[in-house]
Amino acid sequence: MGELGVEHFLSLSAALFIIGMMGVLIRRNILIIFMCVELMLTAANISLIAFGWQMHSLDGQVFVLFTIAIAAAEAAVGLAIILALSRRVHTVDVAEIHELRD
Amino acid sequence: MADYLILIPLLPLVAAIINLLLGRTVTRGKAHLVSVPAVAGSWFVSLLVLRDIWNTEHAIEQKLFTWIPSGSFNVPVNLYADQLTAVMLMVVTSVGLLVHIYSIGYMHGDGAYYRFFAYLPLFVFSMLMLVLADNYMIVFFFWEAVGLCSFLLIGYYYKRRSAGNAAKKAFIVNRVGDLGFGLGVIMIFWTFGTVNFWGPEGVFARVGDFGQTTITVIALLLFTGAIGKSAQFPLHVWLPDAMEGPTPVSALIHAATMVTAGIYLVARSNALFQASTTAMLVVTCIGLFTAVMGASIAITQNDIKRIVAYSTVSQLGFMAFALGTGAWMAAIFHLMTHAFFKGLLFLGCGSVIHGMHEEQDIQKMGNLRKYMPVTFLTFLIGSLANAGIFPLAGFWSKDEIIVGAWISTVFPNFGKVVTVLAFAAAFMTAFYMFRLVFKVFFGKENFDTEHVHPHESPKTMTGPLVILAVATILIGFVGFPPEDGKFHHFIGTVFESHAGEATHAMASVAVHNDGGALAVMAEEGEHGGHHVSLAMTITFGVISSVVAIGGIFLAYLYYIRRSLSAEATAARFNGLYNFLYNRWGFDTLYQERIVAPLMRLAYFLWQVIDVKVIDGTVNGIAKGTLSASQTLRKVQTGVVSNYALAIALGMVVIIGIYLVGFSSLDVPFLR
Amino acid sequence: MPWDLIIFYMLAAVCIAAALGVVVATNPVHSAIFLVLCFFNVAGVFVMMGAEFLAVIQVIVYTGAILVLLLFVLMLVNPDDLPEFHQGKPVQRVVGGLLGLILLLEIAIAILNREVVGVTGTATPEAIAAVGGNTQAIGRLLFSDYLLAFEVVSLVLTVGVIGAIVLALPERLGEKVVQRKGTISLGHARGVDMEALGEGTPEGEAPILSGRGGFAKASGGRKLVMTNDPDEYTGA
Amino acid sequence: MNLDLSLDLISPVWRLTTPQLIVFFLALVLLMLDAFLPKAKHFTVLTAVSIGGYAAAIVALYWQHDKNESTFNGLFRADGLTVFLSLILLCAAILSVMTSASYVDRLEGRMPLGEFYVLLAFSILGALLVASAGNLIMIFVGIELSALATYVLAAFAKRRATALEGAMKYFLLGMFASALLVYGMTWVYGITGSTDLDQIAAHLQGVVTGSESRQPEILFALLLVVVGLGFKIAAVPFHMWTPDAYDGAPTPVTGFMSVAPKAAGFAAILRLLVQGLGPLRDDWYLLIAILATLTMIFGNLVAISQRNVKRMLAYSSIAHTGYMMVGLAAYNSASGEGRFVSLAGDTAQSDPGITSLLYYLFAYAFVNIGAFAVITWVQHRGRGMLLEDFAGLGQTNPLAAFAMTIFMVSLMGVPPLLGFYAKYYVIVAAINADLLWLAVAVVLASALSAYFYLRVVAVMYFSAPSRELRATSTPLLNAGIALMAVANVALGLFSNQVLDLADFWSGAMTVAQAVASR
Repeated sequence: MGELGVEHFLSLSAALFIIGMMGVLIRRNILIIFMCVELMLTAANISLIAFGWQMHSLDGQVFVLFTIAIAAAEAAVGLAIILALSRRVHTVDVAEIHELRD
Repeated sequence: MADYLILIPLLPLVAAIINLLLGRTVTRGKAHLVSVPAVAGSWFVSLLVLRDIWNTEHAIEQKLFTWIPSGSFNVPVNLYADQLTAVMLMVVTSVGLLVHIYSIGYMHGDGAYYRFFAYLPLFVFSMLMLVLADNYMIVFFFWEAVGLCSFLLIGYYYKRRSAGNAAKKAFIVNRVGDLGFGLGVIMIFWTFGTVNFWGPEGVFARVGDFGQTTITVIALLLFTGAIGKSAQFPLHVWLPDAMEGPTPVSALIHAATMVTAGIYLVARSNALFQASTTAMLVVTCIGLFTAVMGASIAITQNDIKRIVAYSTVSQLGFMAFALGTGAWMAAIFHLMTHAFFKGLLFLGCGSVIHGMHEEQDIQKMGNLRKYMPVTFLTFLIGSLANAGIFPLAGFWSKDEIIVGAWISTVFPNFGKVVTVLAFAAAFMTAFYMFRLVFKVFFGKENFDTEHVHPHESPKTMTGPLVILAVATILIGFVGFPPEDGKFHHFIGTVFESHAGEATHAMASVAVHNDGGALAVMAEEGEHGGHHVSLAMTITFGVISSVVAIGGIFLAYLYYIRRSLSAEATAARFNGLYNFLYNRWGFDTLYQERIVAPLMRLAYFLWQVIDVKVIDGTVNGIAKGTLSASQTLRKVQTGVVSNYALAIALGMVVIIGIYLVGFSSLDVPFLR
Repeated sequence: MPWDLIIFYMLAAVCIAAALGVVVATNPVHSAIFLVLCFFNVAGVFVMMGAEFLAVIQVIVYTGAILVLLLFVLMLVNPDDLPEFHQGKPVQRVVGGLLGLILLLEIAIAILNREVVGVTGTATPEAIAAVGGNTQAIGRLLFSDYLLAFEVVSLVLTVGVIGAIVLALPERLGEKVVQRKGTISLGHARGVDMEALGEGTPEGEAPILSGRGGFAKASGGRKLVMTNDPDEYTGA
Repeated sequence: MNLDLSLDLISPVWRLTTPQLIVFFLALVLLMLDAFLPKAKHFTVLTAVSIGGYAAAIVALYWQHDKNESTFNGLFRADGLTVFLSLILLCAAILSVMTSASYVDRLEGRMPLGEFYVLLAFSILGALLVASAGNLIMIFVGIELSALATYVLAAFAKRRATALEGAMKYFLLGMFASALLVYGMTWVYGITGSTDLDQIAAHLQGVVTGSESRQPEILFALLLVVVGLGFKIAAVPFHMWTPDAYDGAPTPVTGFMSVAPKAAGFAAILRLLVQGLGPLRDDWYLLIAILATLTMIFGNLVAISQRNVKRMLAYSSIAHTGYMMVGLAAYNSASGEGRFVSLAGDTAQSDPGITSLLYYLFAYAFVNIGAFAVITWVQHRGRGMLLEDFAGLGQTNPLAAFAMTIFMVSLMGVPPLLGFYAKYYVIVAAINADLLWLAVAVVLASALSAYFYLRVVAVMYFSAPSRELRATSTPLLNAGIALMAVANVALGLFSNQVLDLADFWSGAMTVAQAVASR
């Protein structure tokens, strides 16, 4: 690992991805789960740019642009859902929101 | 050109659907306003078809779509109308239309009026599809469909126990025949690799490519279906019982159309039958036996509809042995004339029953000509036609059948025997028909004149009677002069072309079999059937007239002049009488020898095998399934983290398995 | 050790630490701040790979827009509604952690054994410089090759706006004031605890859903608010 | 794609995108109408415009039907798959409008109809774009457009906590799965260097030929994609959002959700897994087959113990995903015998597996939306959606009960209804592909399903009605139900015609592969 290579970036990406995934699995606050998903998306973005960097291709960067834009749109909708839900059930704890089950 | 062909079956289908769906709410008592125009339209289009075929002498085709396409087995749903089909179309739609009109009056005020007017066009639809189909699979499908409609209509008065039983009997007995037919279709597919009738790859064109045994088996299996549907011995028992249905149904289904499906099937498959003498022999024997047996039973019965029903069985026997002796055209001719006069007779019966307030026993009638003159006159015409009196429809066709048997080249000597027995049956036919007429319309009133006031039926009922009577008088002349009429020229091409195709096949067979008869027949086939001298025609015409008049005269002696006593004769030949009265004991035989043991077996299976073994297993499985279901639903905890966990777990496990199992990885601690 | 490597390790270390902070922080506001920190570092990593434009976007969109939005929602949600962290469910945490580790192993295998590399493109640093830099190059791609996708993303954002308005817009004013009462069977999933319409329980008996507390375990100790009044489900 | 140093803007062939453009303008028109039209006219005008728009798009499909071209630099493909999936989606859209109009307008506290139609149109548009995508980025963007609109639709009854709860679960897990999908696509990009599906296929073909085992990074990319897409189509074990989201959403939306996003998911699978990663077929078919079996059995098994008909149908829709995946697993097997279709000059052999999957999707749209429509119908009349609420429907409302019977029996797969043919073709495809055990699994799972489908029928006909239904006028809904019931019978008979259409795609794909290998 003498030189800065694509593996470095991929490893960073993998680390962030897994931390994000673990956050989704462990945390109970919807908002934090949401943040963790954003973390996972960012991790994917790092990978995309890293691959593009290695292959001298800009497609990855364009892809990232779209990912970010879509993440923004999803944030708007998702937060609206969370807001409306928290008004109704007065909690953002996923462990308490299980009216629909079985 | 022929895109209107679809209209023929479509119109009744639409009517049936409308009445089925909206009957209870919208059409109700006005259901006939939907069905009658639909069938009339269908009749009109059939007329157009007939005209076109008549003019062009070419079959009409309409491709619809392919049903279940998969691999080599695909069933095209195409409509195909040649001369034979055109005749069948006319018969079905004409009689169907008249029966529809008749039913307006007959079924008036019935609680489920709309249901009747839904089933009836549904039946017409199925029957039309049956005759229009161009392959065995579709024929089989609608064969079952007409059976189902018949079942529904026989059991129409489903609250009456006997109606339910009769429907069940018809259904079960027909299953036996259908089983044979179904096997036949499967065997055709095996042998020919197709179920289509026409074309160079079709069944009929390639009959000669296969051995005679195979063809014989196929033909016999097909004929099994015909035995069931056309009420031939030994599966005839359902037809008289089917009279439990409303009378218009009896006229339409159990006299004019559905029961002739078997005859139609054999005629349609004439290429197959012509290639097998054995099959022809079987058809002849069974037809002949049925004709004699049906006529003899009819002599002793007292239920008006039952008599006509056994007459139908007998006449179907006539058609069958005509087919068997190679008199194809005569059979179809008789099919057509019979449809009209037997339809007329049944509708007449219905009129009588209607006028007599649901009385069906002829012992309790008499002198009805005074009360219902129209019914009497038309019924008389029908009876004369059935008896075969010149110049009514029945005369021409029956005469032709008998001549056909006499000159039959299929079995030269046996043909003579057939002719003699056919005369016997014709004699009995005349006798029982006029026994019926004399007992019902002549003599003195045998009913309680105080309470029963017979009346003429409404116009919607007598109208069809009159039309049918006129048709009965006139229809025979399409076959005039005998053997060489317009009808024969028209329909002859159907059998001619196949005869031609079959000829080569048979010629080769004939060499091996040293079968002179076959060769002769094949030669005949090239010229389109029999050639009969005028003298022979006249001779047979005279003989059969004498026979018929003799039968009528005997009936006259018994029931009008009473110079002979029916009771005395019955007492004298007690055994024979009882034998006939009990319908040759078939019903009892079947009940005791087949139904009862089957019931015992079924009871055993039900009590021991089913309840103890199968139910136990099934219940066990069901219980296991339910508890598995109850357990598994708990997986759905409702907590979103758990769901994410499931996804992640699934992902990790799948990736793990793949990396370990399928990758080119050479990491020591993983391998 | 070359400088770029040292810078990378620094950025990566902060990044991972901040990400862990997001996951373990008790207070969600702290989590959000950790996330901002993480994203800033990611932007730095982007710069290292020559994606200057995206680095800027990362900062503006993520930290500028999304996280502000997130913090707004955090503020709007009643602090009492936030669950405390480290409260039960240890199994979930163990399993989650374990899965993470296994996945890490799997990704590591994929990264370290990586042999198949895609075809090399023409976007060498020199080519990009010739166009006028990273931003120029991406712009050109975006408005030529990826025009359709670009247009569609604008629709995605439109849907986001519409959806947010539809969902987050408060309903009629009365709803906030009037204490909600009555539950409803129509449209309700289980329909067990709900009385039928029209012949329902007298109003006094209907459980008054006020704020929180009281209502059994089905809602996790909280009250489930279904509707203002029964009629709003039936359009009466 | 290579970086073009000169700035030359592309000149796309707009005429190829006509149906998609129509839906796009439909959404905009609806948005405008919603804002400027007087409230009283909303129901009639918006509904009419929606149905008209989708119908126009279906008509416009006709001019696309024999094309096999791409435009927008390969981002947009107009081929057999585009046409067939667009047909399914647009039919589903029309049926959804018919079934949901009165529900949205009247029940659950009068939801805003205009926004509902707009979101529906955007969801359909997203799915249409996935169906016509020729690029990873388009697949992702299209899926997200469709999903985003569907999240909002699922939460549309925002006065009801359960609706929001279901939507929240759908949203969170959807994003989670999207992250997995993007990560997978990242790796696909990493190992091929392109986001264009044909180039991906070509590159993979080169890598795959001649090697028995796979590099781990290829497997990794493949499996992440499968997981991400498996979520979208609700395959076990990625299905768990389905029952809750379906249960919570307003009933007509559930009907829509069970068809359109699922079709979009399968479109993405067909584009990405079959077209792009097709060379890896030997790696993924077994996985798909096993997941299909799990999905069928799990869905049907759990559906048995449901008393809520809506939730039962949610589980049943999981099971149907399994049946569809059987068709996918049968893709491109050596022994399969397809039919030859001619397409834009090229004669190609269609793939029975893919054809059966497409046919199933088509059939499923008409059956499932119909089943949910009957539940909607019952809800309009003041009842819930428990089994008991259907009691005695056969006596009180024979037509509705009859329609429901048709849908249940069709879902069960009884001839001669549409559902039977769908299952039949899938089974035939599986047998052709030497996956006999899978065919047996389909049959067993179907047998299992008879229990709960027939229970609905039994309850409708053999239980006494517990309560009078309220009289409500829902002509549009009634027409929709009637339409679907008739279609169930009629389209079954004309299955061959539909199958021919479906064959176009399979044919188109083999053409594409031939081009790629040239």
